[in-house]
Amino acid sequence: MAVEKVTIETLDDMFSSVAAIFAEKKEELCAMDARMGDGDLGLTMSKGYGELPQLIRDNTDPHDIGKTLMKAGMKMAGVVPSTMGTLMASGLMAAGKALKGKNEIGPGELATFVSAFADGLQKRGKCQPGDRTIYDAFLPASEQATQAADAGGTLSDVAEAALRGAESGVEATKDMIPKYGKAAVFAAKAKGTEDQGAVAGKYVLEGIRNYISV
Amino acid sequence: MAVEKVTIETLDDMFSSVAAIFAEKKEELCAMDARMGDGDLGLTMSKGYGELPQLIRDNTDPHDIGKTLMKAGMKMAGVVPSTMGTLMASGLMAAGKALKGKNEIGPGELATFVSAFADGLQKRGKCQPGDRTIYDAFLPASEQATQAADAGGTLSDVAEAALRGAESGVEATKDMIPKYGKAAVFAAKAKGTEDQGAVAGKYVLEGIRNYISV
Amino acid sequence: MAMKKIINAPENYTDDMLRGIYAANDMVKYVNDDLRCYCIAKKKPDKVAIITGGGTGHLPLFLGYVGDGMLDGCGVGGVFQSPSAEQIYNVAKAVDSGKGILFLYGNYTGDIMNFDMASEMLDMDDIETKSIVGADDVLSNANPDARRGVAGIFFMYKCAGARAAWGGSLDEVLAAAQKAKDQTRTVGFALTPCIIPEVGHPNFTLKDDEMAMGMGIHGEPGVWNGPIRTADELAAESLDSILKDMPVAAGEEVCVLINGLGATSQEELYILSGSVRKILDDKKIRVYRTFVGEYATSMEMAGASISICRIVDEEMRKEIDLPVHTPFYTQI
Amino acid sequence: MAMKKIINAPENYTDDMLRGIYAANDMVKYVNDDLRCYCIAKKKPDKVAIITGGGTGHLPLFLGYVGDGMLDGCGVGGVFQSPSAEQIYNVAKAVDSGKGILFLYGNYTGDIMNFDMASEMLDMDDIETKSIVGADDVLSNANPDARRGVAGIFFMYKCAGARAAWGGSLDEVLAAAQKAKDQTRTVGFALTPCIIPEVGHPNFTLKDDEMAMGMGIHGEPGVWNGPIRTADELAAESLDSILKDMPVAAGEEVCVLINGLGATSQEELYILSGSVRKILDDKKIRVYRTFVGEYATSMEMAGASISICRIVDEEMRKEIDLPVHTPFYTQI
Ligand SMILES: Nc1ncnc2c1ncn2[C@@H]1O[C@H](COP(=O)(O)OP(=O)(O)O)[C@@H](O)[C@H]1O
Ligand SMILES: Nc1ncnc2c1ncn2[C@@H]1O[C@H](COP(=O)(O)OP(=O)(O)O)[C@@H](O)[C@H]1O
Ligand SMILES: [Mg+2]
Ligand SMILES: [Mg+2]
Ligand SMILES: [Mg+2]
Ligand SMILES: [Mg+2]
Repeated sequence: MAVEKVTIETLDDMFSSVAAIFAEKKEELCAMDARMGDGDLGLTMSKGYGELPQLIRDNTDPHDIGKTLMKAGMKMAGVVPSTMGTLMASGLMAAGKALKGKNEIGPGELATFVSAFADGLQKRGKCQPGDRTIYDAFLPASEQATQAADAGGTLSDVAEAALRGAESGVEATKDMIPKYGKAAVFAAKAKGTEDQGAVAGKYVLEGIRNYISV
Repeated sequence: MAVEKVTIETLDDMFSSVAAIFAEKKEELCAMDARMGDGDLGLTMSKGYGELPQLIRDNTDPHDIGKTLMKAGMKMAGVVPSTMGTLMASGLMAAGKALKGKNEIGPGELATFVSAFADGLQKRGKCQPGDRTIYDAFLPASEQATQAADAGGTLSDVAEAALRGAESGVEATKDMIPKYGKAAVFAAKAKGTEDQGAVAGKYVLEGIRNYISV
Repeated sequence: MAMKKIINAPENYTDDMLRGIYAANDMVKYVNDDLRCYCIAKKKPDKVAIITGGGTGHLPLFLGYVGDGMLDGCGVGGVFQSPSAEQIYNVAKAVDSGKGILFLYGNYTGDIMNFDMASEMLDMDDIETKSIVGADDVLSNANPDARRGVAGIFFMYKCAGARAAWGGSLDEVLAAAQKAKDQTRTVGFALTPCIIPEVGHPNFTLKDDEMAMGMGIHGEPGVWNGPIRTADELAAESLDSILKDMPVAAGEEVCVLINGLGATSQEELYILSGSVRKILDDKKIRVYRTFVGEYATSMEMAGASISICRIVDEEMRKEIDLPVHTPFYTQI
Repeated sequence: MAMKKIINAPENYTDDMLRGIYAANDMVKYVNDDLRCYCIAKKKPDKVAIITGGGTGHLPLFLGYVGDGMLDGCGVGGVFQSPSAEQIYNVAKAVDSGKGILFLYGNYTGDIMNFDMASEMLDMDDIETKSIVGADDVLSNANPDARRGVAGIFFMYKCAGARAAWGGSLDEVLAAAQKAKDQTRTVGFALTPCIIPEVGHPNFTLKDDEMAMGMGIHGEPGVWNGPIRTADELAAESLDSILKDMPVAAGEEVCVLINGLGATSQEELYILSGSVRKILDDKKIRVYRTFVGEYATSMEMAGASISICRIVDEEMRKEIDLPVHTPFYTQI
């Protein structure tokens, strides 16, 4: 009984599912971030994504999922002005830009969403693959989602593929050395642990998958 | 062989005689001032009056003793910007104003000089008779000088009268309580001693007398 | 508190500063080969000249108001010291254009003695002078004549300057200054002292959490020392003192001047300005103009002052609105 | 060092300040019911809009340059924090008049992320934007692209502002900003730290006799900490660093900007200005204009910066000479 397409009316529901994950994982993300940084990641993610569904409802363009996502993303950035808050918002806005004019999300649009989100992160963070960031989760996610869509998969297939990509990406961050922000100072401590930003990225895709594939 | 009149040409000589007294009394005045105030009185008076003859020469108006005195007095104020330096300069400038247009000093002009000097001190210091200041030397000096001039005395008679008045005035300051400046703090210590500013005033008139009556 | 200043030899402080000012600005110059005789470069013909003066250490006071539409010259003293009578005289001679001279400066003994002397000297040259002193600092003395002059002198400069620029007579210019003086009151407070370069240590001390209400710009004692209060509280107490001394009725109009004493940030001055405005709004006192910035300082003293100038007629409004331009202050 | 500030609740610092600014000035307003969306009150028709933004605590930077002949709007962040992309977007929507928008701000990661986001958002609305960042602080990085933007951004505002006021296209306005950027270098030094109100203690410490050469306006470390030097020495070292990075030949012309970081007295700034001038005179580098005052501060930090802007053509001279008027800066 999987969802076959996401419309402007159901866009907020999809992100409610993302919000639910972050609500659940709040403590876990904070603990991970505290080891490497300032320990706020769970707070900012649960707060930002917690408000996103309502921001989507408040900023709906009745004919344009793209514009809706951009506006809501921008609002979310104002709610959580941390590094990851800004990066997530950038991903959402880049995805929105790529979906400009669309009034529903099918398999192709979901692949576009994930790829554009990844591009948005990369452009905003000016990071490279292997820098131990959220991009290292989203880049393999976008590759797998695009393959699934190109192969004619359903919306559910694309969502599953994206999540699988993210999971493998998160796993790979265990061997990466952090380059940015507070974590760079604790480079040695990072060895063998997952990057908390990458984990947050995976949760976004897990929330989407949960909504689509149930 | 007393001097009968002071001309624009000899004005500097009269003040050289004043300078000579202050050079001689420098230590004495400093010691007196140190008991009551900051101990600079001998320094400022010997410096200011020491430069006055040259200032008179440098600022001579060939037809006007009054303007010459004013200009030189003003310059002297710039040289010694202490309370007494400014007051002495004010006396000189007031005297100069009263002698505006004159090209010599006879008995009447000398009385005018002393009275106007006294007025200048009073106006600048906003002091009253009995406040234990230089004015308490100059006020009786001006009264006696005026009497002598009114009675038809010579220049020498007027100069002697002014000095006598100043001497009695200085004597009277022994019983006065200081009102101004640093000395006011030491009011009790002042009892029985002469006011150092009054003494400085007396020396101005003594220098003038010395020049005129020799 | 240690002295931390960007200077060269302390004894050259005033003259180094003046050299910097002349090099940076064409519109002013000095006369008589004396850096401290500060004049407008292009003498203005056929107007009453306005001259001010006072000690160094209060920029933009005093010399900063010499320029178009304000003052014509300034005698510059050493740090917190009077200029000499001769310097004032020389400035006056340089800017005099035959319509008389107004001496407009702060109410300090040394300055008064020297301006008076200069005035007598000018009298000998048949140049007419009138004098008026700023004495706006309410908390400095119960007796208005004995009060210090502080930032409120700005309104006297502005009104007298406008009147002179419009060709007013000496009496008219004096009257404009007097009217501004009558309508202006200031209250100030210090949070930290300042250091005279040649002295090298603070002229008074305040504890870490302490401030001084009513303290003078040279560190003269005020009405209380105590823990720092909020901007709202300081505005309320200051306005109280001002309005008790000079009542302003609801519906009347005022100008507000929020002045920084030197080290206080502009952010704080605007916070304080907002606090003052709330109170005036509550009292239904209308605000014609608000001036916020450094108008009269004590080098690096932290603190601020609040001046209120009551606008009593259209004439004052026009005087205050006149565009002016000096190297330190431009109003269009 | 204890926090001594004239404020109300620290968490209201930015908004209290903004309320004070709006109450004092008619020529600016806020949009979207958000105090931090700061715009010129009367939108200018048919011109490229220039928008800046950045953290609070640097007055007159950033909002102080919004006004006639300079900028059209400013996104205002919390103390030392970026404004949000949405605030920037809303300012842009309010001042856009159809000729495109230039984003002109300082080179800080948070600001860049948020301006870029706003720019993408505007793109969706078919409003064209271009961006350029000030990065004039020579000692902050050997790599010019990684340098901080500090007081030298004033020349970018001035040149771009003039070009926009004259009806230039977005590309022309960007080019004017780029030209000013290419010709401007700054070196700064701090003598004391400043205190973020909500933090309550200094963001770094310096000993009683110590200063920091090259320190950033948020307290970023510089090239050396050591005993305080004289104004002449500081001018010499700063100009050395500047002229090594951007050679200026004898006979060439520059503008000089002597900027106070907040607590430093105007007297000191003019002493420093005099020191700089002596060196330039010696090198036969001509000075077109000297600007002295507070242009970019760090609240109550003591210290100064020296910026040199090389004038390469008549166009730049005209841009810099254009009279401008904002609530914080008036040039005629
Ligand atoms: N330049 C960058 N590009 C992409 N991702 C980044 C960048 N810098 C940091 N990140 C990601 O952000 C995560 C930390 O986010 P967050 O806790 O919000 O940072 P902070 O608390 O330092 O502002 C890191 O684990 C990393 O995944
Ligand atoms: N207001 C005044 N009017 C007249 N004379 C004064 C006044 N105040 C002080 N004096 C005189 O000045 C003398 C002190 O002079 P001086 O040593 O120059 O003062 P200071 O060192 O305090 O500047 C006093 O002895 C007194 O005669
Ligand atoms: Mg964090
Ligand atoms: Mg003495
Ligand atoms: Mg200052
Ligand atoms: Mg300041």
